[in-house]
Amino acid sequence: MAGLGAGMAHAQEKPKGTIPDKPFKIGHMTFFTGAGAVLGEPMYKGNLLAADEINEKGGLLGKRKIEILKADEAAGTDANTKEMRRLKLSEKIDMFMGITSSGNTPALGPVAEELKLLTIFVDGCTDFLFDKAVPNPRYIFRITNIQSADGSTCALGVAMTWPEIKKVAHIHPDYSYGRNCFDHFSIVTKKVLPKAENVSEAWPKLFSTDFTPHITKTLGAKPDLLVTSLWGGDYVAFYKQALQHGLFNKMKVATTLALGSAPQSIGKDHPDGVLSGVHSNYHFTYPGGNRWPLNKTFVEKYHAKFNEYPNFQAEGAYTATYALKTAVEKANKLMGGWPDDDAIISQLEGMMIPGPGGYVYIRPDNHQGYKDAITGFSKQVPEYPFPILDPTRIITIPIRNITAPPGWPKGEPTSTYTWIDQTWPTVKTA
Amino acid sequence: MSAVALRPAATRSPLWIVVWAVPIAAILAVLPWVMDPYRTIQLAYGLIFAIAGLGFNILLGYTGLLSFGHSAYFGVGAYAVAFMVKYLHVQSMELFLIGTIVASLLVTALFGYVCVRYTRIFFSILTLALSQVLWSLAFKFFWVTGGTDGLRVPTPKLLGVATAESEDKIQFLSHSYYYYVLALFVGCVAVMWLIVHSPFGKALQAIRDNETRARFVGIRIRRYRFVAFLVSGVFTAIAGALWVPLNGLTTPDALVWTFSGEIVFMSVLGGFRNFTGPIVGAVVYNYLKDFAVGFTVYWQTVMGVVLVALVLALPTGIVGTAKLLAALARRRFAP
Amino acid sequence: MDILVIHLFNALLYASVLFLIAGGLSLIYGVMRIVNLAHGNLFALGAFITASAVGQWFAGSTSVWLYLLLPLGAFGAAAIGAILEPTLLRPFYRRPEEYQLLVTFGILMILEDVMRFVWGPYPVSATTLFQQMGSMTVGDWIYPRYNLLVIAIGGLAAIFLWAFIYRTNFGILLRATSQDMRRASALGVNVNLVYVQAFTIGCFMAGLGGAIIVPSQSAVLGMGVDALVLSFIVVVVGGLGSLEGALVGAVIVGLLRETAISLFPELELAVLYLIAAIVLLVRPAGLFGRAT
Amino acid sequence: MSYLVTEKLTKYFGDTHAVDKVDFVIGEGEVVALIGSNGAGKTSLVNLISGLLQPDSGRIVFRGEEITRQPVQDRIKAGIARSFQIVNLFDELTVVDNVALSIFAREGKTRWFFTLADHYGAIWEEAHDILRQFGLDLKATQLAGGISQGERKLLDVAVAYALKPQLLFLDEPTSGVSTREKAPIMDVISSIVRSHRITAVVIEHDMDIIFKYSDRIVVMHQGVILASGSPEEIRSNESVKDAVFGPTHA
Repeated sequence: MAGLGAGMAHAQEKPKGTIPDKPFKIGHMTFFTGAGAVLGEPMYKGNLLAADEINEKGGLLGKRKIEILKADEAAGTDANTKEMRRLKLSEKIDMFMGITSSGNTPALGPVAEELKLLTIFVDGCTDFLFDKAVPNPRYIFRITNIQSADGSTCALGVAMTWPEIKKVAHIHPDYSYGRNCFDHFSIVTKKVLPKAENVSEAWPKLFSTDFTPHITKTLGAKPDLLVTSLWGGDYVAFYKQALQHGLFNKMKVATTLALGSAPQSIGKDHPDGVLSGVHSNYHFTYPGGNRWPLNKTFVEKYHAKFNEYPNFQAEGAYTATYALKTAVEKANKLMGGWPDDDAIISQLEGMMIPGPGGYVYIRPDNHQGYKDAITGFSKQVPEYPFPILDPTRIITIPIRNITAPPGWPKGEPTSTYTWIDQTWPTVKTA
Repeated sequence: MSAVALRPAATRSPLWIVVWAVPIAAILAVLPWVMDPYRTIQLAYGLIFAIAGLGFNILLGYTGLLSFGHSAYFGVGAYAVAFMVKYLHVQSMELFLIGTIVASLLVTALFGYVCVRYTRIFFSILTLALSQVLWSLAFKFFWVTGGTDGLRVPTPKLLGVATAESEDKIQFLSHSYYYYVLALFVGCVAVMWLIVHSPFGKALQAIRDNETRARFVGIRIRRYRFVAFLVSGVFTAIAGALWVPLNGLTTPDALVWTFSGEIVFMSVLGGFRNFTGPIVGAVVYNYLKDFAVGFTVYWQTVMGVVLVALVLALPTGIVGTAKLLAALARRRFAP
Repeated sequence: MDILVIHLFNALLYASVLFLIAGGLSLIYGVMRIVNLAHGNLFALGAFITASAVGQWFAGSTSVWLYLLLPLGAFGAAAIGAILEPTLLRPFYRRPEEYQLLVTFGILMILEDVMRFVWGPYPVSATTLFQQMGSMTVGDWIYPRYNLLVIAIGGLAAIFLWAFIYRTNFGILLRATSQDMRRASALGVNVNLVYVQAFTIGCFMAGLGGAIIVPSQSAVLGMGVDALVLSFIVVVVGGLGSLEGALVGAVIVGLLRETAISLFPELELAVLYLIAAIVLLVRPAGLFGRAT
Repeated sequence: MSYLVTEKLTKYFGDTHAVDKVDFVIGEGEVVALIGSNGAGKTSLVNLISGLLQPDSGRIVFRGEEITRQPVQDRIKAGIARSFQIVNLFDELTVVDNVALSIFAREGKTRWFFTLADHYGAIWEEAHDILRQFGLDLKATQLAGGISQGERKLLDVAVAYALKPQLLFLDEPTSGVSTREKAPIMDVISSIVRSHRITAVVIEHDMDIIFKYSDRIVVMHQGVILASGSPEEIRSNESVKDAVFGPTHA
């Protein structure tokens, strides 16, 4: 009984009541084409792996096999809205999962509510979704940490390791994720490193490939630290160019999503000691070894099936699929027969489920998944042809320390931002 | 522009229009009760893009100017509605439309004044560059436009009637909102029909066929192109305004130049040398793209192949080819 | 002060790649009066082909011969161009311009998926070429030597092309066809042959742009569409249909982008489009173009 | 009082002096033939007067009013119209549409947005009447692009004529047409011009047509007016023969 099922003791009990053996159809939308595919494709693979594991044991409640319908998020917000409606109204899917871009969840969230379509967003992590677009969600959930966690985790990581930082330079992709990281890094730094000041900013276009001007500008400002939320192909191009400009020898570097998007696309030439964020969610090497068997088996099975290592999207989709399975089983235990959406939703709300990356708690009020934010330092190791998080210096931050509590009023730019601004004390330094 | 020879346009007696237009309008009116909600909403998208296609085609089909930047005016419509919701807390659809018309008049006047001095490839590239300027502004000033998060547009009030909270949005979209769109669609078709068959419309076609001669019968080329540009921009913006409630969110996606490419694709698919071409093209395009996106991850290849095959084999588009076939049939079976 | 030298190198680096893409687009328009919307994809294909040659097939090897693989992408793009032109573009030469734009828009969509299908979603890089040349010091800054190689190739390509167009008899054929296609064919010029050769050279240039820049960056899906819009801006600024225009346009855009990034970071996204719009208002044909 | 006067009208294209300080006078009701070898500046002169080209220097006065820098629309309102050597027609509009457009433009009705063009009965009647005069009424609903070269030449003149001009410039109305058809075309044009007392300037190469239809002949050579006079005077003028037919003429 490998896989997540081992963790759930009561899974083997016989389901109560009659279960239709109609396949359980999941509509999975993520970037399959375009530059976002580097982040999007693994999400589908995580969902597929979990579905296959569940189907090997007969499917949900041992009867309903999971069937996944793919849809390409790169078709644009307009086409995605129509596609979600098509999946629900004409393909009659039972559940919707996916979404990578933070531009799409605010669009699809309300549509899912209109369609009364049970949805677990894996990413599209903008705070805007539950802050403004769908303030009191009924049918939609989101499993990975919200965007604001990235900026805050990175800032706290910097404060813990390099408290003497004075001059900070920034390079962020010019779209909502980049802005969010910049805002939250700045507000947390204002509180924990009051003497640090921003000396240089650069806002390259998302998915650009030439960063030499941004590197030259950063070097010119002679900062102590560079903070960047570049990810995927952007980060790969950036660090290779930065190496040739000797940037890493002249300043510390802190990132929010360097190793998170495609672990195997970072080369052996990547320097050690870079604060490498994983979207404050998951890196496949942590929790390592058999300290957390779920992760060990997940990584082995994922690597066996897809010949690559899972990123945070893969872990998110995998965990989301098992969250569904757990909710269905719990609801069935209570009421028997196949649970309707409301029953599944009531089970998902407040659920505490162990995923490969650790416990995920789904807050009942805003349906947002919370798990401890992690970050760490890049380290080249013989076992892998690419850098991993240095197992000896992993930083984990309890999520409740860096997220606005339930009931905190909606704020600009995010409620977490105003919460930090108003409630966090400013650290007195000598 | 005149390499595509055309049958002489039959003189449009009003009776001839009634014979065609009324039954189609009747069918469109009945559909929501016959089709399932999803198909009806899909058709609503088609009708909205038909309005945009009509707007686009008064420039290409009738004035001979290919704009590769019509996403700008579509986006102006969408963002006008979004800003009215955000800053003026407007709810009524009628106010949205009025605001859109005013906003689009301003933008098209500014862009039009600049663009109509050029023709052919310079016109296309300039319109593309200007639409990208709007896209980058919508992208950059995120504290105003919401950047990639976009701006929310809740369900509007139609004719002052607020939709009851309980009423299911899908029912709303596939019935009352569909009829609202249908009414505007019929209105826009009628208005555009009038414009295109007015002396002004004839003058535009003269400019399309031979700019020098049009000048030498006393037509002020630049002024007429400017007015055609205004009409085109306003129609496309109206489509943008009607499009937003269907999505519920305005994002910079609607401003990217590849979106303009889709508007061009629709008109060519239908046949831009015919009045009804862009209408048929828009509806067919909608179903085609929805099918492609639903069918495979490589939806871009499906669309690309259809476009290349279309331009190679059926340059006059669906309507154009239908007319040629009808003419051939009539000639073969004529006594 | 020496930081300005670095900024200048960066501008020239960007300009030399832009020149190759925009020059190819301009050459094709100059001779054949068509604007190829799929031109950016040939740039991307050049990048992917060279990256997979250096980064994947010969991964791990660090021999100097690898540099010979550099132009592989250019030949690949040229081959694809030589196939595309006679099959999909030739039927449109006597047709109105709208149809040429549309068929190339269709080709753009197809090529985007082809690259996704062949190379998959992950970036392909060929950094061995970039790293092997190491860096040099300029004042107290470090600058990669490879970038200077790219600038040199860009400059050489400009000189070679200029000589090729204005000093060889094939160049005369090219210019004759570009001035008046009908008269040239009346004088016995095999216009179809000149067209396919001009188109292939244009694609070779775009492919070369992709090939020489991929070692310092990486081949990413969607880079083609960005390159197309950038080459439009260069061609708008410099003037459609002339190589001098493409060269000057590329240098101007390179310098402006560099300045915008260092002085007005917020404007980076919008500044290029604004410049293109302004130039088009003042001089529709661009600085060197011929307003046909 | 002279109908149209040009004073020192000049237009240079680089070092070729297309029109070189030309003084050109036309009386009311005259039919003048403008002849000269290719490149003599005939078409350039007409282009300057009709507004297609801007002169480098000199003045153009039409019925006492200076029109040197006036835009084309105002010259048309003043009563100047022209046809084109290479036919310029609205190829994808019908023959009757082509003529009707001139009438709509003349009446200032092309501005109307919300009325159907078909509702202007009077204009369509006038258009059909003009087509009858030019013998084109049978082809009324044909596309202008679909009729013969001879018919297109006639239609080109008809479109200019429909503007009800006082002064009509005809740029080689019979060029590109078989010699058999030249006379019938000129008969039609000449009868209409004469019957409505329209002043006309005809650029022509064919000597029989020139001598048969024009009141006066003006000969141009390398941008200057070489001679002007009645057909008989010009026929006997030696220098004209050298210039027009070349010195070795037997």
